[in-house]
Amino acid sequence: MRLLALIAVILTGGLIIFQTGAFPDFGDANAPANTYLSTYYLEHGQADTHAPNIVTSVLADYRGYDTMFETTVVFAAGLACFFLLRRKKVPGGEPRIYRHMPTGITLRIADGGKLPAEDSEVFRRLDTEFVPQQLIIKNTCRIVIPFIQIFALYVIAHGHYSPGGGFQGGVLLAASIILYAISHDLRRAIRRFSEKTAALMGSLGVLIYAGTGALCLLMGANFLNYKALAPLLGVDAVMARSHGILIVEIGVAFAVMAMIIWIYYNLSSAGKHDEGL
Amino acid sequence: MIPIDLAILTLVTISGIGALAIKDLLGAAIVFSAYSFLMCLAWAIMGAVDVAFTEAAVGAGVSTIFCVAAVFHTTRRTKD
Amino acid sequence: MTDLLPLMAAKYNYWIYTILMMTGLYAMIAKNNLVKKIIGMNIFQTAIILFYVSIAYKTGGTLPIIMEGGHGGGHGAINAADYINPLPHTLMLTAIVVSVATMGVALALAIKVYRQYGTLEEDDINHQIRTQAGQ
Amino acid sequence: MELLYSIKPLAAILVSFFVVPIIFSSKSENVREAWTFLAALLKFAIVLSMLPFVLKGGQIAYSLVEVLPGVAIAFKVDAFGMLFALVSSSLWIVTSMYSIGYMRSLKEHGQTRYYACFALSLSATLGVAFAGNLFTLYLFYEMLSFATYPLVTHHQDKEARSSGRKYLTYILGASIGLVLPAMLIIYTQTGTFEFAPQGFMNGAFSKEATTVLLLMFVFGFAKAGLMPFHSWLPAAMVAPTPVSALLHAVAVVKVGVFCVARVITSVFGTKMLATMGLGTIVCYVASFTIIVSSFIALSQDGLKRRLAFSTIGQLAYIILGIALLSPSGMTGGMLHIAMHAFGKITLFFCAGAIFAASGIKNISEMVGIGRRMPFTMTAFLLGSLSVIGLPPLGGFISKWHLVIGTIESGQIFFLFVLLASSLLNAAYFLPISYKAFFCTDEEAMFEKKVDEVPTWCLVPLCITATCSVIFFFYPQPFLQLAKMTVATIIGAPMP
Amino acid sequence: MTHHFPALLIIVPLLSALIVSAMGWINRRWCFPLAVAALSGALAISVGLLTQVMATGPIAYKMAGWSPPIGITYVIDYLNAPILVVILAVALLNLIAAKTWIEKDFSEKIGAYLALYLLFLSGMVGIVSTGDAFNLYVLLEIGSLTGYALIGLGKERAPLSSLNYLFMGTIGASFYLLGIGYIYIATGTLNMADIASMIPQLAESSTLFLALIICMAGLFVKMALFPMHGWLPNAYSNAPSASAGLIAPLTTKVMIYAMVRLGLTVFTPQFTFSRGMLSEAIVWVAVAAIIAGSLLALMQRRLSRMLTYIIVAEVGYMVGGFWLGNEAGVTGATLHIINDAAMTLTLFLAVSAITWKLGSDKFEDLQGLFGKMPFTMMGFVIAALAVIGIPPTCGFFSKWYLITAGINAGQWAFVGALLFSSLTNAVLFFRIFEIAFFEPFATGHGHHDHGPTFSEAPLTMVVPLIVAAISLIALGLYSGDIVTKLIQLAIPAGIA
Repeated sequence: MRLLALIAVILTGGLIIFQTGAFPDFGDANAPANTYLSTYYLEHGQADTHAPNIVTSVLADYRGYDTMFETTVVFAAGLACFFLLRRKKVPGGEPRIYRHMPTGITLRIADGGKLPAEDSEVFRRLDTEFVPQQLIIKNTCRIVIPFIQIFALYVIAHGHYSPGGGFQGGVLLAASIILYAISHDLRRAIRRFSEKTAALMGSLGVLIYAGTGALCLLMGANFLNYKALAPLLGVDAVMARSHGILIVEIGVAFAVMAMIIWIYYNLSSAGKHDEGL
Repeated sequence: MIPIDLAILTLVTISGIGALAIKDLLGAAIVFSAYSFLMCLAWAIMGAVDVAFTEAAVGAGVSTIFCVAAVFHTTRRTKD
Repeated sequence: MTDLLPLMAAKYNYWIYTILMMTGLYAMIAKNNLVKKIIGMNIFQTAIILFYVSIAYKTGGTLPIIMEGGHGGGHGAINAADYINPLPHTLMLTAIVVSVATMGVALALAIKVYRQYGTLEEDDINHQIRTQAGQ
Repeated sequence: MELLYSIKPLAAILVSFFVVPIIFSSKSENVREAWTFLAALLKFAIVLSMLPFVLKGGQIAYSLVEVLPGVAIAFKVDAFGMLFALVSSSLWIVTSMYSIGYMRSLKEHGQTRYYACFALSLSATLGVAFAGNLFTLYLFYEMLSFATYPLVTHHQDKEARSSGRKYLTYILGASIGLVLPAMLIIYTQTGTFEFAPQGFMNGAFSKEATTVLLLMFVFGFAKAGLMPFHSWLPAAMVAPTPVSALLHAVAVVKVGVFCVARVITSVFGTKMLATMGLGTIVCYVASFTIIVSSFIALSQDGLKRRLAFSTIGQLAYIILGIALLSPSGMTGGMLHIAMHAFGKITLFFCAGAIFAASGIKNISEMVGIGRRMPFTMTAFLLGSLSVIGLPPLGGFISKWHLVIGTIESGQIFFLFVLLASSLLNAAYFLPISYKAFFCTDEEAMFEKKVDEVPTWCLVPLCITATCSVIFFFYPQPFLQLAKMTVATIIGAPMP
Repeated sequence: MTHHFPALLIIVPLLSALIVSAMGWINRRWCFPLAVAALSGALAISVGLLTQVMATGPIAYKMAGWSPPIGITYVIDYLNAPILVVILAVALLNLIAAKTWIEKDFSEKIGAYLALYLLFLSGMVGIVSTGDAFNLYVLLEIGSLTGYALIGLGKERAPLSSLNYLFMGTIGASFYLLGIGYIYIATGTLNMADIASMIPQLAESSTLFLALIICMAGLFVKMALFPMHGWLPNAYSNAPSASAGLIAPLTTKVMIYAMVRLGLTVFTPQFTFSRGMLSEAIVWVAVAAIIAGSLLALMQRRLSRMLTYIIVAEVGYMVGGFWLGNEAGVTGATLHIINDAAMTLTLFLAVSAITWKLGSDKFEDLQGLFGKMPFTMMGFVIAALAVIGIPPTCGFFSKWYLITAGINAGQWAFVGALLFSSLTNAVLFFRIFEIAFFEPFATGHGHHDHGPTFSEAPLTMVVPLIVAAISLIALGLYSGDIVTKLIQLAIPAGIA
């Protein structure tokens, strides 16, 4: 099997490498790919959408429809991970470990034992695998996380002018929460950003995107044609496109953030949502 | 003189094969993270800053975390 | 040798993408461990992204972020050959997102498989399935 | 020729189709059987109402949706189709009557399914009779195969399963494996399926190709039971007797020969076959079947099995008649569809009656049964005389035409085949009646007490026996319909 | 509003998926009615589109108002309008039939399940209606990703099967993406019509030819063409019953649609069929697929597994018919997309009803089923006849065109394979009928009805099944209209 695979792979690879001879050279500005369609975007992109970053304007406007489904892919992946992994009740649950905070005594409560309340301040739940106190990590993260989040917001908002946009910003926002979950523990992250929030926020994010498109439809223009939003936003058509891009980028950020966090919750706890990494 | 992008691409190949060759899944995940990061550098050099940014956040960041999370819940051992 | 070097410089990216793609493909077909397969899958996908990004590159071009001209201006003043082709970049943003989404789902399935069979090795799993069917 | 567009043919087909859900939803047995009767009578009435027009030389056409380019589900009632429709729809009435008596007296299970499938089969049969093109013909042919399967396997035991398997393998295998490819080849070459009095092939194929296609059709319509595609028929004898009667006299085998006849006359065209000399090949196949099946019939002890082999031979008569391609031969062949139907159904009714009354299936156990069941055995005698082809019974008329046909076409060999097989027929039928009536008291296995089957069974078999006699003296409208068909085919003026 | 129908067709399932997903966290009772309403709405829209197309010809819809090739265009033409209706009808019928299953299997996750269901559907609808080659890839991934999830929560080996499906699906989709890259490198555009307009100048381009091969290879993996079919039987037979009835009829068929679309509209028939070697090789692979699928189906002892191998054979039908490259072949392949979707749906609905009642679909458990579940079995019988190819069910007609195409092309192996598979299918299904009809054997003559007692599946399962079964006959009767009024208009000039 392996040999067969190797032979097949080498043959295919050889064919493809051989074919590269017919390609335009790397970096050739006169290749058909670089002269036909892209010229329009580069020459008209800024005038059409008032966004100097042409990638953003193509992403969110010219090919905004693709991006809507790109967001939907993330949303679908989040739903899929939840659907596949999430378990509400674990059959034959493992013992849980609690620390009595005033005394520092740790308790091991076997399956079926009486458990302290979820939000009890006296008893704090610990991960089953012992993790030593991580004072430095915790405090560093506590300091760094707000900056990550501010940077993420900047990335989202500044997507018109510089690399970045809703997707990257959303991932950064998610990363900040994930960092919190890793440096502290999963339960506390979930208490701050619950599963339900993630689910609803993900829906909301895609809904912002698709809803903006549908709103254009209601205004009489084609789907996702932000020009139609001009009367609502009180700006001219080009600025309306620019604002439209921002709105959908925010939607993307919402969806991506929520979904990546949700996927992380499910993957890191194998669907139990009690103990993370 | 070797152009820097060619050098990085060579490194990408090495780390890619390395990620598949290492007989420890956690190690593979980390090498894979390096692969992603090197790839993101290559793209940045080629002028694809948006793609590079995304790859840095997603490939080197989130993907690795997912991988580590999955390995954490399964096993590190592997036969190949 | 004189011919080879320019050819290498001109096509190096395409060769590397092919090698990476085939490495990933080989891993997906021949590797025994599911997580390794998933990593291979990701390498396979990033190789294709590399291919697209290579298409977009223009020697001497700069980032596709228009610097001159302001609102409504710059029409006709922009020389498209100066900027790297933005379209493949856009497409590849989508592809990256797809790859991470696929990876998430794949890992979720791998965890489920591990939960069921207690191993990630494909031959062990097949062995278990066969013995179950044999009983 | 007059052409009338009317929904009547479709209505005649659908009457029994629509009665199926009613049968399924009927609460009581009486209601169910009343509906069956109603449908049968209605169907017969619709067919009859079309008869005068057809007899005047008209045709009734109706076409449904177009399913393939140039091919619609179309119906056309011509003289030949009318002949067959008359036979099958009239016999459905008597068969229903007989079924009631038979099934009730044997307390069979699954009677609802039985009546429903029966009705469906009749729909398919009329569909075949009224088909306006080869596609429609094939459609209803296949529908009939499936509708009769639950009937053949009615008992749902192991024997029924293996017989059913055989039945479907032969019928379906032949139709998918032979008829369908033949149709496809014809369609790709001619682009049409529309029946025409002189065929629609018009020399699109070479002689070799035509031969192969012809044989594909002749054997592919395995319901016609030509050897070697015959062995499903004896196997299908596991079915309840009314089903066998239906299979042999009304629907299945007659549909088979009808299809073969249709294909020979309206697809290939008799003139083309005659010029290519292909009729003779079919004649030889049929002759072989006639002789061999008669010999096998001689050796059978099971009454139904003997009748089955007799049927195989008689079907080959019909095909022989058509394939002689001479006017009288074709008339005889077509007429034999009707005459054999009435004769053979009588025989099967009798066999069923004997089984229902005494539980006997084998001929060797029937010595002296005429004393106990005089009416049944008299009918049996009449039926067998008709099948043998002796006057004064209907079978004589058709055989007479067949014999004339062989002389007309100058193929004397087949004359001898016919005569020899008639002798064989007599040899395997007459001893039964003889033993039933004329035996010494010591030999007799039954007392002289008359103990007939229930009236529901007895009346139908008396009716059909009487019909066989009547048709000798008054073979209309069948004879006229057959003559009209032949006239259209050979292009002669109407009689 | 009617001229926005192409966009609404996608937006309605997409938006309702979001709302259903949110409803799963707020009030679960609303999820199911919402999903049904959304699908009914989308179905109505697709019917509206079909009539619009039939009245006025193809419709192009510019997403975001940018005209092609700058923006993404949706094109509804004679080819995809009927397929859209079929897809949505299949999804709606299956959703109604799956109600009891969903409530039983996924009561806690009903919101997520239905959202995935609707997303899957919007992916499928999108693939069929898009006029942009790259957009097709994104939608392909939506369809696949949700498909993995829908399968993954099934019985027994479902997670492993789903993971294998994911690997193969990703290989297929990635190859497709690569092929699009090759097209892009040669033409510089992604719009399907725009690519087609450039093909004549690039007829000799080897890059483009490789693009064709790579794209097709990717799609072949995704449609499970033999010998890349390994993932399909496991994935489909282990899928939850509620998902199997959705994914089995749609996924492979939509991929075949994509193949037809690429071959006809993107690469144009002149280019696609220009290399005789390629076409012939693919037809031979298809022949192998048909024979292998039929033989493997014979070896199965479980109803659903048997059906999955029949799907493998059916894929061979369509691929072979299309690559014969003549008019009858393309017509047959396209018609079979519609017919096979309906047939597979009916079969899987029947299996789902049987599994619901019996808890298993192994052959030996099917005894006496005709008595127990007459209506389910009636639907099953009609679908079986359609698969065998008995008129007037729809399966006959598409097979008719395919065989005609084989005869016209002189490709007798293909004709033989089709007939062989028809006969094998007959054997396959009659084996089941016999078990369900005869066993347990009756003890002899002269007994009253004492067969298995009537115990039919719930009405929500049986009614969609019967509707689907009747549609098989209706499709058959109207196949002449479908072909002359839609499919033949969709076939571009230049096909022999």
